[in-house]
Amino acid sequence: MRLKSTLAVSALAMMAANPAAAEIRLGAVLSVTGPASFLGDPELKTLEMLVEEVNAQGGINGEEVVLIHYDDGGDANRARTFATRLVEDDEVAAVIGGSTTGVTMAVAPVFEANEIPFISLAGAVVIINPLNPWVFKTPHTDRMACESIFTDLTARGLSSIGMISGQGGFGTSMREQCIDVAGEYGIEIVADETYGPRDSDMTPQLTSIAATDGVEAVVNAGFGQGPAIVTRNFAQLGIDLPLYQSHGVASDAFIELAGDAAEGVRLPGTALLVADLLAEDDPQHAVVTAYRAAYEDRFEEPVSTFGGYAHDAFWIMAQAIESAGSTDGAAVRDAIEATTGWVGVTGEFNMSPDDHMGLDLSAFRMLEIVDGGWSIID
Amino acid sequence: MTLMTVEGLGIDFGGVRAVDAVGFAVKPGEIVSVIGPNGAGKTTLFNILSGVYRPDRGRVMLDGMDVTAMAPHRLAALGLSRTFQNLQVYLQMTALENVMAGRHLAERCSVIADLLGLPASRRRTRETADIARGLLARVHLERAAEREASSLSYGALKRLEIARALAAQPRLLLLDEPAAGCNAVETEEIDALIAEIAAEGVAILLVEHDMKLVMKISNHIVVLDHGEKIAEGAPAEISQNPRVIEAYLGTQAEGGHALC
Amino acid sequence: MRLSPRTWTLIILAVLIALAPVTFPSAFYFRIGALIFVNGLAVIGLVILFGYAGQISLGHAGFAGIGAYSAALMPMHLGLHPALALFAGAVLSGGLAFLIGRPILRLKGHYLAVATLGFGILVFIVLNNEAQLTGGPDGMAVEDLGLRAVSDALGLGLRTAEVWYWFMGLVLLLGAFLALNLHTSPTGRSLRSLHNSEVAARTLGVDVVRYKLTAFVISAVYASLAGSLQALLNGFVTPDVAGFLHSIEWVTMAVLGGAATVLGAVFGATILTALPQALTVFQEYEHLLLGLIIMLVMIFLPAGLLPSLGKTLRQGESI
Amino acid sequence: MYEFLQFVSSGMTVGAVYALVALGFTLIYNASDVVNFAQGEFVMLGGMTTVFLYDAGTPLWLAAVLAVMITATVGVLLNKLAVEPARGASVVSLIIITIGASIFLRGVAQIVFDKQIHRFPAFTGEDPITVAGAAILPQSLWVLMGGAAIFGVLYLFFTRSVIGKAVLATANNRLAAKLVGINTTAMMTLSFGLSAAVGALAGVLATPITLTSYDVGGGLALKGFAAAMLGSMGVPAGALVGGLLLGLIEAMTAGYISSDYKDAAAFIVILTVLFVMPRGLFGRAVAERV
Repeated sequence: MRLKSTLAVSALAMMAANPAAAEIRLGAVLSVTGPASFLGDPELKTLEMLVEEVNAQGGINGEEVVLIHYDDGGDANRARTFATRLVEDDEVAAVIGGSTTGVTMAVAPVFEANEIPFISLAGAVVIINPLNPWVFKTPHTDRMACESIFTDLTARGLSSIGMISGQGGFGTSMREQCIDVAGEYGIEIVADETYGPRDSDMTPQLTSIAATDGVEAVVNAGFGQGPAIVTRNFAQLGIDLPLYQSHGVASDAFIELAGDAAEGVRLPGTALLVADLLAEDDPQHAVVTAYRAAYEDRFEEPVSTFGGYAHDAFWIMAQAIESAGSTDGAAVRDAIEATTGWVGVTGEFNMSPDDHMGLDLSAFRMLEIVDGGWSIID
Repeated sequence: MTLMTVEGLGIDFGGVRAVDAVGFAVKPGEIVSVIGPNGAGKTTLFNILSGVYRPDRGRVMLDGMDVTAMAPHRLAALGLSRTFQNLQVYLQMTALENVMAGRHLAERCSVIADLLGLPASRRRTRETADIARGLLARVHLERAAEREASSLSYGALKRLEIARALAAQPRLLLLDEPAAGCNAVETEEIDALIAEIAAEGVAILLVEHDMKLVMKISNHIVVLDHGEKIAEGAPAEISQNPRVIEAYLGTQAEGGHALC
Repeated sequence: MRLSPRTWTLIILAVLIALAPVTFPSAFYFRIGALIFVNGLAVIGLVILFGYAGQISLGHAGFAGIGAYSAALMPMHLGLHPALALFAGAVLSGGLAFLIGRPILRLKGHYLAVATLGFGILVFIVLNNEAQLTGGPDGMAVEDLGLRAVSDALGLGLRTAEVWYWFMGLVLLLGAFLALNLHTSPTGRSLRSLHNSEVAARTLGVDVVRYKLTAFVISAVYASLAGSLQALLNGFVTPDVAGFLHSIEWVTMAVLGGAATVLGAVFGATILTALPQALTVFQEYEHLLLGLIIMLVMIFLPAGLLPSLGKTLRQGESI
Repeated sequence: MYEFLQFVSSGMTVGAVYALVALGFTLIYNASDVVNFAQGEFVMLGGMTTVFLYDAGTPLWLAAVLAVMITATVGVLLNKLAVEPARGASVVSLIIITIGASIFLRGVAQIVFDKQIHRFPAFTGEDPITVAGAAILPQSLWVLMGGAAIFGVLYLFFTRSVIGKAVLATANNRLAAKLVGINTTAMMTLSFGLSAAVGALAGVLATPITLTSYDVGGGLALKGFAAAMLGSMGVPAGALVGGLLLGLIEAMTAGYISSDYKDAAAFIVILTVLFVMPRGLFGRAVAERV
C-alpha cells in the first residue's frame, strides 16, 4: 500500500508537468549541490537565463522551450535515475548536463539507448573518445589544458615541474592527462602531490614540492576552493616559482579568494574571463560581453567558465533544433554535427561526425593575474 | 566429590578489595547460600564465578579443572548457568523465546541451515519450543508464552529468568536473589522450585536476602562482609555465629533484611 | 489456517512487488522500483546486524563498494561473467568482514560506529585513489549482466527497466526470505538475545564474538550484493557507492522504517528512495524539506515509521 | 628541519579546528548522550554568517560576535525543537535526528546565503611570520590561541563556576543531578548553545585560512567526530588531543609519506588506537554492572 501511494503521489506531482502542445522539452541533469556545485550552480543559472531569453524572443521555431532540470548532487547513481526520468517520464527531446565526467559517463548510455542528443558540460576526453554518436561536449578537454600550460612552460624555457592536484574527478583526470601528455612537450613531472576536496591547508604538499630538486614551476589541477588555498599557501611559503592554475580556476571569485597571493599566477582560460580586454574586432567579443553582462546583472555574482560551457551547449542545441526544424533526435544530432564556425564564449566550435567537441587549442588563452585583474599573455 | 571449589578468590576495583580471599566448595545436589550485608561482594563473587569479571587472585575449579577467568560462554558449556540480581531478561523477546534462547548450547545449528530455513533448523526450533513450554509451565508462566517479556510483572520476570537458566540444563546454577520483590506466595513457590531443582542433582549457589528462605533450604551457608568470608557452615551454626550477627546489626540500613 | 509472521511478510512483499507496476505511468518508475529493491536488500542486511544483533555500522557502503567494483573489475581483468563476479564480490566482502570484524566488533556503541565509519572511508579512499585500476573519481563502466538477453530469449517481451524491476524484486524477496528464516532460527534467537542483554547471552553459552561476527559477515554480503547489483543496473560505477553518505543513507533507511523488522527495512528504503524524486518539484527547497521530514519522523515516531504505524493501527482496532 | 616545523604548524592549525569541532561534540554528548552530527553546520554557520554580515558593511568584530550569537541561538533551537521533543528515543534515533538537522541547515544555508566560496580578511594581516624557516600565518596563531583560550575558558567555567559544575554533574549522572535540584533541561539547552558557539567561533577563526561555503559542515563533522572518538567521547582533554593528533597525522603523512593517503592514515591510526584502547585514548575501563 505504502509503496504504491508514495509512487502515486510522485506520479501526480510529475503529471502536472506533462507535455503540452507546441513546446520543446529540454532536459538537464546538473550537480547543483554537492562537491561539484561549483560547476552545476552557474550552469543551471545560465540555462534558466537563456531559456527565458529564447522564449522572450518567441522560442525556437515558434515553440516554447521548457527546461526540466534535476540536481544529482554529484552522485552518478542519482544522475542515472534522473536521466531515466528525463527520458521516460518527462519525454525530453534533448539533454544538456553532466557537470562532471563521472556523471556524464553514467548517464550517456541512457541517452544513447533512447537516441536523444546529449551535450555534456564535463571535461574529460573519454566523453568523446571513443566517439558516442549521441554525446557531445562543449568544454575543452583537460588534456588541452595541460597542452596549453606545457606550451607556455616551453616558451619560458621551463621543463621540470611539480604537480599538485585535487582528489576529485576534475583534478584526478587532469593530473593523468598531464602526466600522459608531458613527454610530448619535453616536460618532466618531478613532484606529484594531491589534496582532498575539503582540505584547508596544502602547505605540507607544497613544502615537499618546493624541497624537490629541480622543480622550475608548479601546476595545480583542481577547482573549487582548493586552488585558492594552494595559491595562498604558495605565497605564504614564499615559494619563488611560477605557479600555474588550470581552467578549473574559472572566475573572478578566484582572485578575490586568493587575494594578493594570486599575483603572477598563470592559467589557460577562456575569453569569458577577459571580456573587457578583448579587442573590439575579436570574434568572441560580442558574445562574451553579452553573456557576461546578462549573467552578472541578473545573478549578482561573477560569471564563470562553467556557466560559459552551459551557454555554448544551450545555443548549439537551440540552433541545431532550429535548423533541423524539429526535435527528431537523429535530425538534431546531425545538425549539431554540422555546427561549424560558430563562436561561443568558450571558443569557436567546428563540430563534425568525428569531432563531438569542435574546439582546438586556440580556444584557450594563457592568462596571467596582474594587479588583481586578468591580462592576456601572447 | 565436589563440583566446584573456590580458593582464595579476590578482585580489586580501583584499589578497593571488593572480594578477598574467599573460598568454599559446592557438591552436586547441594544448596549453598552466600549471604552478607549489601555491598559485601556477593554479586561480584557471582560475576567472577560466571566469568563476567576476571579475578585478580585465587582460582576456581570445576570438576577438578581450573576454570579461573574462563569466558562466560565456555563456563556455560561446562554446565554453569545463572540469573541476575537486576534482571537480564531479553525484554524485546517473548517469554517463550527467552527460554528457547536458554537452550542455545543444546541446539547448535549451522548458520546456512538457519538462513535457508532448512527442515533441520525448523525442526530444531519446534523441539526447542516444546521443551521451553515445559519449562515455562514449571515456573507457572505457560500462559504468558507468547507475550513480550517487557509486558510481564517483576515476579514473573524473576521466574522467567530461572526458567531460562534451567533451559541450559546446568549442573551448577547460580541464583542471584531469586525471591527479591516476590510476595509470600511467590517466594514459597520459588522455594519449592529450588528444592526440586537441587533434588535432581543440580548444585545451587544462592544469593538471597530472605533469611527465612535461606535458613530453610540451604545445606551450607557462606557469609561475606566487606568482600571477605567471615563465616561458613550449616544454617544452625550460622544463625548463632556472633561475627555474623555483628555484621548484620552493624548495617542498620538493611532494615527489612535483618537476620531472623 | 494461521500463517506465521514470516509468511505474512513475504506475502505482503510479493503482492506489493507484483501490483505496484499497475500504477506505473512510465518505465522510469520501474527503475525507481529496482533501486528501492537494491536499497531494501542492503537495509535488510543492516536489520540483521542492527535490528537482530544490535550492532551499528556506519561503513557498510564500503562493502557495497567492494561488491560494485568486483562486478566492474573482475569481468574486465579476469574474464569472469558478471554474475560470477557478483558472487565473487560477495565472498570477498564476507571474507573481509570476517577479518576486520573480530577486532572491530570488540568495540561498543559510538566506538563501533567510528571504527566502521573508518573502514568505509578507507575503502572509498582506495577506490578513489587507485585511478589506474578503478578509473578514480570519474568511475568506470560495468559489463552488462545480460538480463535483457535472457528475458528476450524467454520471449517475455519486457523492456530493460522492467526486466531489472522483476529481477530485483525476486532478489529482494529472496533476501527477505533468508532474513526472516534467520529471525526465528536458533542463530537468530542468539543474535537477538545478545542484543537484549549481552551479559546474559554470554552466561547462557552464546559466543558473542562469533555471533556478532556472523551478523557482520551476513550483512556485509547483503551490502556487497546490493553494491554489485546497483553497479550492474547502472552499467557504471563511481567511488560514491562506497561513500560515507551512502552508509548514512542506509542506516537512516533502516531506522526510519523501523530497524528491527524486514518489512520496516523495505519501507524505509521505499520512502527514502522515492521521497527525493517527489521533492524535486520543490527545486532548491528539496534538501531543506528532506532534512525536515527526516527530523519530524524521528521526533514523532521514534521507533520508526512501520512499528509506530503498526501500533496506531492495533490501538485503533482495540478501541 | 624547517619542513618539519612547517608540517607541525599546518597540522596544529588544521588540528585546532578539528579539536574545536570535537569539543562541540563532547559538550553536547556529556549533557544529553546525543552525538550531534549537525556539529559541522555550526562551524559553517559561524563562518558564513560572518561573511555575509561583513560584506553587508558590518565591522568584522561585530559580524563575528553576531555570527556566534546567531549560531548559539540555532543550537538552542535545535535542542528545543528537535532533541528535547524526542526525549526517550533511542540513541540511534537521536543521531538520525541530528543528521536530518544537518541536511536541513545546509538546505537553509544554500538558500539564505549562496553556493559560492567565501572568506573575509585575516584579523591581523596576511604576511607570514617566519620561525626557523617555517612560514606561519598570523591567522594560524589566532586559530591556535583562540582555540587554547576557548579550552581555557571552558575549563575554568566547568571547574570554578556553579553553573559549570552543574553541567558537569548533569553529565556524570542525570538522575542524581536532578535529585539535588539541578535543572537538567536547562543544562542541556546551555550545552547546545555553548557547543554551537564553540563551533561558530571555530568557523570565525578559521575562515580566513580555510575559506567557507554552505557545504563545509559535513566534512568537518566527520573529522571532528573521529577526533572526539580518538580522544574518548565526553572528555574535553581528549577532544583537544584527538583533534591536534588528527591534524598532525594528516600533515605529517602528506608531507613525508603520501598526500593521496593522508586521510587514510588518520583513520588507520584511529582504528589501531581503538583496537588497543577500545574506549579511546582517555577512556577509562568501566566494569559491567550486572
